[in-house]
Amino acid sequence: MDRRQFTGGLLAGAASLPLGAGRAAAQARGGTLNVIIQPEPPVLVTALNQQQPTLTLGGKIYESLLKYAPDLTPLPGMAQSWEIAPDGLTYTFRLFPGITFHDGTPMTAQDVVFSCMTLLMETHPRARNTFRRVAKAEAPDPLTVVFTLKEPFAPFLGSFDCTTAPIVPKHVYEGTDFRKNPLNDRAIGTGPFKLKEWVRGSHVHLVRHDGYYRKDEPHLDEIIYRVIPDAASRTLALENGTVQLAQWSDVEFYDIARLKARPNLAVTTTGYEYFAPLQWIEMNNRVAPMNDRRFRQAVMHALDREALAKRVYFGQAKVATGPVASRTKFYDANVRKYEYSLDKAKALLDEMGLKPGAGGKRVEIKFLVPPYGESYQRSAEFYRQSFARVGIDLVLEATDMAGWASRVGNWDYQMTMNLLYQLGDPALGVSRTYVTSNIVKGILFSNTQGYSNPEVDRLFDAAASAIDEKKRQELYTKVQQILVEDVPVAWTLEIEFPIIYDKAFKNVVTTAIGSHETFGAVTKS
Amino acid sequence: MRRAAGIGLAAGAWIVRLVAVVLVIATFNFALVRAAPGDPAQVMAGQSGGADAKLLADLRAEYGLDQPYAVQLARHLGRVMTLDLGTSTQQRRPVLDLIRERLPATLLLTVTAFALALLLGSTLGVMAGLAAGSAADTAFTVVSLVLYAMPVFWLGLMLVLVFSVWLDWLPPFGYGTINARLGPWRQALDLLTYLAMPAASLGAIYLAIYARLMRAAIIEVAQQDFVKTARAKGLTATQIVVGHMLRNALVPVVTVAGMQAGALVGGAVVVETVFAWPGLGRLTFDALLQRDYPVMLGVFLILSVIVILFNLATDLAYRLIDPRMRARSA
Amino acid sequence: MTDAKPRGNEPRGNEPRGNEPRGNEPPGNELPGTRTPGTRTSGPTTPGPDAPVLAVDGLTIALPRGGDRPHAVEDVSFAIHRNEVVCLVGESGSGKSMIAHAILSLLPSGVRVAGGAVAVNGRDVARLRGADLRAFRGGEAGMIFQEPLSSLNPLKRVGAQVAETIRTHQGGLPRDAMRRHVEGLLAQVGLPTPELLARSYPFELSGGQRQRVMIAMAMANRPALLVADEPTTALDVTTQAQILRLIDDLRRERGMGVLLITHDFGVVADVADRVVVLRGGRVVETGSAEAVLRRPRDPYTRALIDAVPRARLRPPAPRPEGAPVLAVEDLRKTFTVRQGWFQPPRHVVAADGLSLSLHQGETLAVVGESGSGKSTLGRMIMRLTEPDGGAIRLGGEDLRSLRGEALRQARRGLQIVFQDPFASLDPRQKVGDAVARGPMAFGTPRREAKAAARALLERVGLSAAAAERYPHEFSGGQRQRICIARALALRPAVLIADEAVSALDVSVQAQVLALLAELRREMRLAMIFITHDLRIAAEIADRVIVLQKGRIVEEGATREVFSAPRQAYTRALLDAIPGRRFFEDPGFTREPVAPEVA
Amino acid sequence: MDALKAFLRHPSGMAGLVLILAVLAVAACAPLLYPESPWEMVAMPFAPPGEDGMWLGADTLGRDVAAGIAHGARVSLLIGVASALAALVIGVTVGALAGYAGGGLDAALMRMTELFQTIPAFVLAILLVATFTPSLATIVATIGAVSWPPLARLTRAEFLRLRRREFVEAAICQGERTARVVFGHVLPNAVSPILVTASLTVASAILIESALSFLGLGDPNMMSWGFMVGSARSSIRQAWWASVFPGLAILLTVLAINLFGEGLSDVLNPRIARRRG
Repeated sequence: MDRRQFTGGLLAGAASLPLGAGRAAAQARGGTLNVIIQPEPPVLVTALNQQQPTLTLGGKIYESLLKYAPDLTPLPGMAQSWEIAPDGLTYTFRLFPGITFHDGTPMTAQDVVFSCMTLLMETHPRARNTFRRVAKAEAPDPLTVVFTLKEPFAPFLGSFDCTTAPIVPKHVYEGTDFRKNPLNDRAIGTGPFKLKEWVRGSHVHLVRHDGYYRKDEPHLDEIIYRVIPDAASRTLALENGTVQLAQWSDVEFYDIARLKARPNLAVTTTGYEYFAPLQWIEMNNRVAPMNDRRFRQAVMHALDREALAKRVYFGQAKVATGPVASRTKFYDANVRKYEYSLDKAKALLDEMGLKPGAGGKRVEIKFLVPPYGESYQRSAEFYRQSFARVGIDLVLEATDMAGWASRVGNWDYQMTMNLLYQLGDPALGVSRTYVTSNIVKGILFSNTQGYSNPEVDRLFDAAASAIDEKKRQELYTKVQQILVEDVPVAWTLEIEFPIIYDKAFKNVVTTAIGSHETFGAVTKS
Repeated sequence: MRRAAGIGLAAGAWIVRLVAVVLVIATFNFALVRAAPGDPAQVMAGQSGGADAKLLADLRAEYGLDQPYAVQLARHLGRVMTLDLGTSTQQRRPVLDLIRERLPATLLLTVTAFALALLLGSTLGVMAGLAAGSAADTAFTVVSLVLYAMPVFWLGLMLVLVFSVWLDWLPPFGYGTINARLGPWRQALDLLTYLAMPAASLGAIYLAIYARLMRAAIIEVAQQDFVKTARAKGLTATQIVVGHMLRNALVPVVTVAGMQAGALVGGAVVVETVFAWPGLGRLTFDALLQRDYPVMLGVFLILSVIVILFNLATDLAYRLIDPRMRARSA
Repeated sequence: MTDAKPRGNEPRGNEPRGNEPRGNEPPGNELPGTRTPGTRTSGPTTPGPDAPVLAVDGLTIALPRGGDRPHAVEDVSFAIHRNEVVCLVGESGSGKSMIAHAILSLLPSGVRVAGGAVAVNGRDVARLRGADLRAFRGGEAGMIFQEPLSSLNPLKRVGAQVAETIRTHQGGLPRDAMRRHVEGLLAQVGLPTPELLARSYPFELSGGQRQRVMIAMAMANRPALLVADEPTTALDVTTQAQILRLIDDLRRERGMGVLLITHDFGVVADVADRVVVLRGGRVVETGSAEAVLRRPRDPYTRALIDAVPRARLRPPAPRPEGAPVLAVEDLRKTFTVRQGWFQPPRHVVAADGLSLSLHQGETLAVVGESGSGKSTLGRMIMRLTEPDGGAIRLGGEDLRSLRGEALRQARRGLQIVFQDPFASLDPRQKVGDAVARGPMAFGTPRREAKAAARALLERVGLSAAAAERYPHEFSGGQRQRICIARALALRPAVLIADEAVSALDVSVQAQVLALLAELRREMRLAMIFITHDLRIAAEIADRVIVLQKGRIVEEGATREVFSAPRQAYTRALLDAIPGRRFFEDPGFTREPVAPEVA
Repeated sequence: MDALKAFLRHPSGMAGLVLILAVLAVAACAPLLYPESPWEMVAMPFAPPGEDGMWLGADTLGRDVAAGIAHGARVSLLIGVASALAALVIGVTVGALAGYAGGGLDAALMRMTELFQTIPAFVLAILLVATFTPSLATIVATIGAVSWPPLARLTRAEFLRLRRREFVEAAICQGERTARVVFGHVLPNAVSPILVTASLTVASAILIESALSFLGLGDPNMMSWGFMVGSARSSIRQAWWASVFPGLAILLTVLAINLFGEGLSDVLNPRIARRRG
């Protein structure tokens, strides 16, 4: 696909979308949507905090310039159109007219420049990774924003979803301490819903933003996010209709089948394409025996990942083939396969001289269990039983979030597990885990296992700055093959989180960010 | 006059005690929490889905985590004394606000459970004590022993299983139907349906304790000389029980009730977790997992203060019941 | 805190909780030469001109099964007429209190009347039910108990407790009228400032005041019969005299019948018109007070009367020459009771410059009422309580300056016997070990110490086999003998006996006193005998010190102090000794029964 | 001997003893009954009782609930007894020092004890375990650290009471050395109430451990009852058996120990009213 065609196609898409939404509005207007939110977000300002619940909830309040279709092609958000200069360095966005913040102030290009270049650079690491590549950002008129990059960065256009680049009011934040701004409590954005009331520990009540720029949107009158810390209670709430929408890990995996069977509920696994969460066993490559590639390969063979997907995730997962998730751009399935084979695992371990001792035990490894909920705990228990069969004894170490973050961040662990988002493009969500330049002590979700391969570094660099899609695919295929051979981490599953909603609601999942979306188009019949 | 002065002095003693305990606990909490492995900045950064050195440095500076411990402690104590419990590192709001939001739920839960246990337990205990040795008394003893041995969280789960899952009578979780537009009475009733199971599971064990205590106290009081005096005076059984035995039997119950306050508050943490009750217990647990230092310090402090206040309440009740205590001071 | 009063519950141990082991100690098992008493010594009480207020006829009370005897009392008969005081006398376990309780139908559960009848004003009490029974209790018959503190509801104002009695029987009165009525009653029982007292709680009153309130309550409805169960046992001797006088006055004034339960023949001598002597649940003798006391027919009664300590004043032994074994100089002690964080602490002076000296072979009695500081004095000499100032010289060495090992060594010369025989022995230690332990602590080989212990046990009147038994197998008197053996095992120069016989029945008391006197002579012991009972002091001591509020009010040879007290306080104490006039003056007779009040 | 005979005649105490012996037997036989690890996934997830050879059913990963209960008995008893011992050591030391030494030391120790009683014990336990990461050692130490105050107060009260008892004073007057007075006279006479309280402490330690495990603060390598209830809690609708049976096991064990302890109390010291705090 040629670049001009690419952009043009997008423009065509941009023109059609508001019309479709308008038709839906004619059908129904009004209604209340009750949604599970778990855990309770600490703040609602997505620019300041990027935990999943914050994004889910804040996505209704804060909007960005673009949205992304399930295949990750950009769609108009607050920008009705955009242009990329042929050199791949200049991006120009044209905003819809008549956008206002919840406090009534008009939103202009100045707010976009301030948000991206000042506030997010300060508060949002993921956004910082993108906008640090910007040489200058300008607002030639209130409806035009121009970004000029220092060098080409292919995924730049993939960074304007409401979770990465939420637009905040400049007049509220400029010159203040962003994190301590008293108006953070009011959560002033431009999204279709605005904050009415937040009863901590209980619920967050959003109501329609009447000055929303898209005609007839939002359709719903209000959205209520309810904090329900207990998993069984959350499922019950969906079943008895107390809530009509749940996402991510709100519902335990084993409950999903039962919910699917209910005629009034729809269960989908779409809407996670942008994140495409990929789970792996992280092995500290600095520590013996995990510094030996054969050991890591043995781990891949020792694990019955199909069974893991079935027993722990109840089918809501699919076996991962390598570092790039199947729903992410530039995925290539043509890599070495690690089938479940205890013999192969044992052979590899024998080969590296790790012989079984008394009771068949070859080695004892401490596994740091991430304190993020049951499926992690169950997975760890599953790993322990699996590895025991080939003589690898896992000793589980319990810890709290702080302990886990600090020990993994500071490389003070032997083995753990992790779940990372792909963020739509390998340059954004994949390379960070494997490139040498991202071995940074103290930083979580970096190359914490300490894998280093100059060839891999080179390939990732080249792919990030290449403009041509084909060229990028070539480079990423190569890097996937090398990584799968090296097994820096043992990829286990692509987790297929569900979005479960009451069928009375339409247009719930329309984009690659699923339930993080603004919900302006959601209707109740 | 003398009595008023006595109460004033007692109140003064209580305030001094409160302040002393608060200071010591604040120091203790501080030391303990800092002894923990894990850097709060790491967690905050880690939860943002990505982190870099700048973010960490910013967070450390923002929360004073880069200062020496002594400075942090001095600041902490100074702030505690001015009721400034700091700002949550996770929620970025004053800890006092967080606590104020959650306090009513916890107080509602603990006070209801406590009152229920005390009233119901005492009543049952009196009845059992007066009927000591009867079949009903034996049944009472068995039930109270079982309740006493029941893990709080499991009792809660069993209640949910029976009353929510199987019978579908009561809501399994929550703190009132959200957004239901109800009149004040209906609203109270609504809240009551949510309160019923948490309060029951928290109160059950104390109900058992108080009932057993009351039973023992009644049996003991019944053997005392003044009861014989009352009989010798020609009083009726009711007059003797109500006019003489009850108040005397309450003394040990109230004493123990005061000592149980700490356990009650601790139990609330578990119960709030089981029933998604938005109180201090849940706040504690969440803060703990996230190493939200200011919240942890604040909540522990407040929980301890609640315990002291419970103690104060029982102490006052004790004084009300027993004139001998009134003569002394705290 | 400062001074242990003879514990009221020791002599009481008997009654309604009759299943306490020590209460059932076979009575008089240490009484030499006792024999089974004859059954009834007198027939049913002589009927008076009018029907008796109380008629107990053939009363048998059954104890719960499994006790050491089937009946608390068997076949007991006596009667009380208007304006008559009958004393029911007996030692622990005689069942006297059970009878009192049976009269008001207040027997503890499990204990029941198995035969005979109790009639009050001709009505059979056992037949009374419900409202009739309640109208009878507190209406026709009032009762007061031994422990006035525990007999009053601690959480209710005394006025309210008295008012309750009136309301129950006479119906409600207007608030003011009731208040006046109650205050009037309190005034009648001799309480000062009744309006203030009515608003007080029992704990705010003294022991005597409490007992007066109990009496006011019992008298509130003008009962025909007053049952008083050991009403003065827990009180000081002067208070006891006052309470007895009050009961007697009220009796005279109202012409009611009084049943007074007591273990003290002194009390009997002071107030009784007629006496019923109980032993092991059976009546051994009844008769007029004069007759029973002067001419007891039953040997048991006689033994009991003989055992009553009385001032058989011996001529004073010449004061020994030479240096005293023990010299106490200017001992001071103030107890500080912290009352709270902000209230000033209360100070109790227990010793205010006490000095005394003791020679070999000499016995010094320290007497005083509760709170006088007499026990603290003993404890300070033993270095169990640290004095604030002064010196304690034992054989010239100041004990107060000793610490650690030196003090331990010095302790051999000084031993003590405590009041409570049940608390004084380690329940987990064999008696022989208890006696041998002291010498062993000072290096005597085990075998030798044990042999000595056996010999000592025999000397104090127990068998050598006792060494291998545990304390709970012994009676109170026997235990006190063991304690004496233990104290003497170290061959001390000075023995302190702190109320050592106060918890024992009279007959046992007399034997233990006799033993102590013997041992003192034999071992040339210097002895300090601390007691509240002046009769005992008179009987055993060469010299007496009278203490009041930590001060020595009078000191001198026993004979002089008793026959010619110089201080008013001493005189008051002596006057209050129950039965003193009766026992010391063979010609003394009580005034005849007062003519009945119309 | 008398105490033993009396205990044999104490119906509820004997019931407790029999139950305890049963739990002990299960714990001892666990490796024989279920030689495989209780973590082994041997059945279909959520196999109901009776099916798939699981007579108490299977949990979310298909682990045998019965095997978990059997192996969990070892953990619960081990932690219960070890924690109670820890509490006993701390409590008796503190209480004995305070009670026998008296004065300033007593005051200081008692203030400390009061402080520990003011902090809600379970909250403190959560804090301690979370702070020092859950493992067998930290859990035992923590439960010991929050359970000792009642034992200290009891020991102190007993020591105070006994120190004033005449037989102890007599021993002092007889010239016995302090150590001998304490260990020969005071401690033996204080043992029975302390023993009773310690046995009840085992029960409360089991409850605290189960609550900690329930909240996910247990040792992740040990199959404990609280952990089983906690991990089965969210699937209570699918598999009630996975949370009901382990909870029942806790209930019965705690009940048994309480019955035993109270029986012991009745037999050893009828004097002490059954007041628990």
